Amino acid sequence: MSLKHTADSGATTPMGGSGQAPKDHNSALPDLYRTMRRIRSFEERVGELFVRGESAGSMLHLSIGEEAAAAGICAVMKLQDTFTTHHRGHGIFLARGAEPRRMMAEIAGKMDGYCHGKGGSMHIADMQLGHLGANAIVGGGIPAVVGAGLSAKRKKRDSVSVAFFGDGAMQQGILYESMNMAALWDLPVVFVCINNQYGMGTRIDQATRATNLHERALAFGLNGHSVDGLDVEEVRNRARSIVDEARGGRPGFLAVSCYRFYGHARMDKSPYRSEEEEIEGRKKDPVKFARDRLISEKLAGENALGTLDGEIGKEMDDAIDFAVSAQAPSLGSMFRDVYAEGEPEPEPLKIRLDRVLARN
Amino acid sequence: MSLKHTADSGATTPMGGSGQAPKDHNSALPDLYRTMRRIRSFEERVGELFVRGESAGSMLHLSIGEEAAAAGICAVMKLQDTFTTHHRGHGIFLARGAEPRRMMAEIAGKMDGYCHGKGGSMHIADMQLGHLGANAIVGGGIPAVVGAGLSAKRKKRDSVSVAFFGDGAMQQGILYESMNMAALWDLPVVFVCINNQYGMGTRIDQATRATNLHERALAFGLNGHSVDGLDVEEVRNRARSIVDEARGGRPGFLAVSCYRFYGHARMDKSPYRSEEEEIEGRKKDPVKFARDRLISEKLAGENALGTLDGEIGKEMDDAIDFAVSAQAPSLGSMFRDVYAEGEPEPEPLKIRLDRVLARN
Amino acid sequence: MVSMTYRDALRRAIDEAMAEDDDIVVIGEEVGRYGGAYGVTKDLIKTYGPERMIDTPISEPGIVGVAVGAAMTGLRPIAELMYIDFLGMSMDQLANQAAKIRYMFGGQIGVPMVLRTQGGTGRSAGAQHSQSLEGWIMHTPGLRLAMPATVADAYHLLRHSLTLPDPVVFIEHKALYAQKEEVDLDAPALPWGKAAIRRRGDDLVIVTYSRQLRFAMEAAGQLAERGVEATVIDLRTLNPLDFDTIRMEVERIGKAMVVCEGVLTAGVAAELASRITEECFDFLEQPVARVAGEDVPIAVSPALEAASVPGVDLIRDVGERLVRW
Amino acid sequence: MVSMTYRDALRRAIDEAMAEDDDIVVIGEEVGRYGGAYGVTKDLIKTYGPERMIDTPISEPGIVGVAVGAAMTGLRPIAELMYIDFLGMSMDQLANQAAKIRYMFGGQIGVPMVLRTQGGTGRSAGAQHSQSLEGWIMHTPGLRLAMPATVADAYHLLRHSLTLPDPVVFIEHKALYAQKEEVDLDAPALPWGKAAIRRRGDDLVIVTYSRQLRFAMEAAGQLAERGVEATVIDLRTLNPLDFDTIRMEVERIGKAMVVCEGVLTAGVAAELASRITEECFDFLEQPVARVAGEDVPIAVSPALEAASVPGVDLIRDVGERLVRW
Ligand SMILES: Cc1ncc(C[n+]2csc(CCOP(=O)(O)OP(=O)(O)O)c2C)c(N)n1
Ligand SMILES: Cc1ncc(C[n+]2csc(CCOP(=O)(O)OP(=O)(O)O)c2C)c(N)n1
Ligand SMILES: [Mg+2]
Ligand SMILES: [Mg+2]
Repeated sequence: MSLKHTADSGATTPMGGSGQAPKDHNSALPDLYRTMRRIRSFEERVGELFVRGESAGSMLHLSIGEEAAAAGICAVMKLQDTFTTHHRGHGIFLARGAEPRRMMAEIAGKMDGYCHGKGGSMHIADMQLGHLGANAIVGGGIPAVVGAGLSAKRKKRDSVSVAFFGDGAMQQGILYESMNMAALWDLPVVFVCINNQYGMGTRIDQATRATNLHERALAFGLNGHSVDGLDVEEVRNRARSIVDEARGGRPGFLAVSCYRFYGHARMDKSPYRSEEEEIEGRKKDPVKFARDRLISEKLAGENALGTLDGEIGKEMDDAIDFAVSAQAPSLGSMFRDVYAEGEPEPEPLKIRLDRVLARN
Repeated sequence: MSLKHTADSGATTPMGGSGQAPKDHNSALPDLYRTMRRIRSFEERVGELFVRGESAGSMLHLSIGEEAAAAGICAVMKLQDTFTTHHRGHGIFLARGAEPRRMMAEIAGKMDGYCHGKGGSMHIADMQLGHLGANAIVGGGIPAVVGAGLSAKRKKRDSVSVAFFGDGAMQQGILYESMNMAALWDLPVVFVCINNQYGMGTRIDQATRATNLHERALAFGLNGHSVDGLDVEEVRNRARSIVDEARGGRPGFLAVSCYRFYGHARMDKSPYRSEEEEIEGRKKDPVKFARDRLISEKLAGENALGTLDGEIGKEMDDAIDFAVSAQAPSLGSMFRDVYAEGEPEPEPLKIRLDRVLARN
Repeated sequence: MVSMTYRDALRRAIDEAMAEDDDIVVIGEEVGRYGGAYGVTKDLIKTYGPERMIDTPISEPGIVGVAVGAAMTGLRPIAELMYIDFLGMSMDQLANQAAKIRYMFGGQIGVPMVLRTQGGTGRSAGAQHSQSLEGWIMHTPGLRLAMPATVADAYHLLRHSLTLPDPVVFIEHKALYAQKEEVDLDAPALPWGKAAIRRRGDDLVIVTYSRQLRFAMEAAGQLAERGVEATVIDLRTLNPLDFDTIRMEVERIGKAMVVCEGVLTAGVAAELASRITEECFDFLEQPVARVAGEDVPIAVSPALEAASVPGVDLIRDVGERLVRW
Repeated sequence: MVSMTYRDALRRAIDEAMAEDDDIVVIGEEVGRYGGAYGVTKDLIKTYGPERMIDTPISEPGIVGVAVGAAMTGLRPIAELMYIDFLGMSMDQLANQAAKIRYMFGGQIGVPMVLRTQGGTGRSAGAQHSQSLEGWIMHTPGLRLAMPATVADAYHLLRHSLTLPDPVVFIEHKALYAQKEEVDLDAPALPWGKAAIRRRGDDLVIVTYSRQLRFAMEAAGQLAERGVEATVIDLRTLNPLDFDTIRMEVERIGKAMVVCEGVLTAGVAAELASRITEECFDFLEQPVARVAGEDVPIAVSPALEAASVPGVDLIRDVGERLVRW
């Protein structure tokens, strides 16, 4: 697998400069900020795409407010690592190095998207980046990382596989089957719960009595922790030890708490929670937190950040333009990829009916 | 529901006397011993039924060695309580007051069995005794008790519903979904894991890293405990507080450890474990343990116990005779009970074919 | 007569049934406070409270299993799967437990529950949120299966389902919720298990259900303009299946088409076509034409999505060719 | 030619494939130390060790999900469901993940796994351990489906399944494991996806697969004694389905019966019958007769169990009546 992304491997610094990312603790923040800012801007553009009527449907789940989980964890993953995400996975994929254009095109259901318009927001994937797929089934993508962990172990790839999912998936039984097997087989696997407090309209304490989520992982023998998702550096540090230990064969679990700033999907106005709560919740803004810290710790000036933000905004505007002007998939592509290339495609109904109706 | 069984309600003393079961701790042992002895004898007869070629199939799972779980827990259940069991549930059903004749007839697939020969050993049930059904799907019967708990709570029945299952089911995700809901809704529900150390040929430590099973229940917010299944009184005492607390709305979990004395099912000779292990394991014999204590504590003499054992043996021989001479279900009954009485039965294939083949 | 949506008719059915029968509880994700992902149970929590409008965690296998246990012990649960696509998680509890309990236990007890769910295409929701899986259900003895196409049936079939002794899978279509019709819900309804003849003609029988009825009716209208008169049968329930109505019309007319949204192979269309053929063989001038979903997953692309299931044009064209041939 | 059981042929296929392809691992309950509930993987752990013969906890949804992930990352897992009856727990991972991943992700990757399982009646195992659920699979685009009836096919189809780029559901029949045949496994096999004509006659075509082939062959033998000569087609795989072979024989003979063990309604028999009818309508002198399982759960009583699925007598009688009519 050849990977290009902004993980540990470094590459460009966030302020537009080039060269290796600095190695010490504090100076990783610019990188992390840039990643989070790009996620934020991308998600805002997804909202815009929808408003413009250019998205494929309305099942678009924005990860605004959750950027620290994506940025912090992807920052400690390596090139050879793999992952699956839930339906709210744009940020994770971006943090991993996805191209906004191809993502946006996929969200618009276009041929030039990552999945040629078949997958959309909820089923986006890219094997080049080790993205084994987003999933529209809550919990559906979790066991795959156990399988990926098996492969990694057997093939001595030194790679970790990470399952990203929401707090809602904590109530799906398959998570426990997966954690149990990962622990039993000492697999290089990490389970990351992005606890944005809600599963659709259900607050976490309305879904379970046991809100200390990592305790469940401990009870299955995993290396379980929780972390606040406000400070991306804290997330990254916590994630680093978990991912590193997983690489050594001790599977881990990390719950990152944050707040889902907007509705569940594009049609949801969140009537089930109060405005006060939302205002309070949005104060836990990891992008703003990182930006403030960059300034207060003099890692970047207001001006440089303004320039960066503007550049990112343009990049994302361009992604929208790309998506809007991209081609819809051809109707013939409907029968492609049900089975592997070279295998006969399913017979289109019309051909069958032609034969039946015009027989002899 | 009218119930007749040997639970808390007392009725007959085990030594053949009549009147209320004594109230103090020690003197419950005769009752418990009698229950366990009946289970042991019944299961031995099931083995015999198979050897004689009179059982319906070989999927017969004996609970020899596990009697204390059945007797101890059923002893603290009340008339109005309900339960489901796994595939190894003969003992639980007997402890609850089932008639050996009708059980044995069901195991033989006969009309006079509890389910008229349709359910057999693995799908036996009796609504009169609150037995919501044995289940051949590992874990399959677990969520039903949460539903029963909902009913009980809503209808203010003051009844508890108990799910009995094996250690194997601890690795089925549906258990965690069920425990989570029971805790979330404060339901009168108890989850009982009969940990006989094996799921088929897999020893518990080959199925999970987390062998302190009750810790998982704690992590979901339940009242979780483990107990050794050698001493039936200890099981009963532990169960009493759990069941009582559940009745008050605090769901519980109890793991009872014991040893599966014989093969998984009738065809299994347990080649996956050593003879030494089996010899060691069978030393954990709750029936013998109780019998010895009855004698050592002078609660019963060797003679009286011998007489009792003999009577029980005869009762169980009679159950075999009954089962063997009972009628097979009529072929017509095949179409009955797919849907409720009064609904049209599914059309037999032969009638359909008659119509099709002899058309016009 | 009032004007009402499919969504509101469903809601009214639940509301009235709950008012009459205290044992009915609704169990599912977002059914209470949220009011249902498609708004069907909106505000019912205000009347019935959280004890009867039970919001669950995201635990599909558990939800169905809990409903089974509740139904066995005196409640009449309406369990909800937000999308029928999640059936794969719950199929054990549905097919191995709910469907078989009465039989396995020798008739001692039934499982009077309704599993409400919705399926079908129309929202660019992709392969895991757009399926029509009624075929799996129809292939499972012990499960009743209702699939209302009209506003009145959304009401009547759900009301009736909530009186039945056996488990009912009740599948709504996501593209129908906003559909409005003039209805008089107090007028007598067709009996449960009886198909409705929605249009009568002498040239062709179209057998269908759920949203495809709308397409079939529109196609029949277009066919009429071309001089082809179709009978359109709306099955309403697939179990029980009212074959008598199908038989009568097919024997009278001799040409039949079945239309389903689910994928073609080994689905409901196959059952209907083979049943018609075996029972009405001597009356058929033509093979029964199966019009169904393509044998592919559903893509997110709106163009591909729409093309992968039957539509008005296809039904009309096939109808015309069947008759003109 | 050696004499070999179906069980041993399966075992040999796995053994040889594992020897050749290091990426093959077996993942399932009791597949390693125990050697498989029906002994198919007996002692393979001695050769391949616990790293490749992976005993799992009892976690059916997880097992299939793990296999999906392993298949996406370079292994070629053989996942095992001890009984096909447990499919209801795993159907989400199979139908929503394994079957759709290649399509949803635009062809980027496939899921080259084999899901081995076994189904059918014959052991008084009751409603939850005796089903024939291939209908659910055949109705799911993206899944290949193999159902060997013979010892040689048990070997060849499994070997071939282990080379395919897409997920294969491989269903054995519990009543066939001990069946012995003289086979030369080195002789060339029929290609994957091709049906076998197991017997040729001019009076009737019987289309079947898996254990019902045995019954059909016996029935055909009895029919021959009565002067009725049947062609018996063993489909071997249901996806791909070799309709060309069916067509050729049905068009030649004009009378057809399909025989399946799964329940009649909306199952494989419906697909086969409607496909035959729609493609061969003008050649059919009779409606295709569907012989399949009764629309009931399977009872534990051996008498009821046997009566609820097709047997030799029924196939013979239907065959005779089809021809004599
Ligand atoms: C199996 C399944 N059940 C239900 C849904 C509907 N649904 C989609 S997202 C969602 C909430 C998920 O909550 P969470 O896991 O916390 O993720 P979040 O949306 O908060 O990121 C629900 C109920 C689904 N897609 N899949
Ligand atoms: C869902 C499911 N998976 C697998 C099986 C096959 N099976 C039957 S019993 C059993 C072992 C169960 O172990 P445990 O739960 O510990 O119960 P025990 O047999 O020890 O009483 C297995 C794997 C099954 N019946 N159901
Ligand atoms: Mg959430
Ligand atoms: Mg056990």
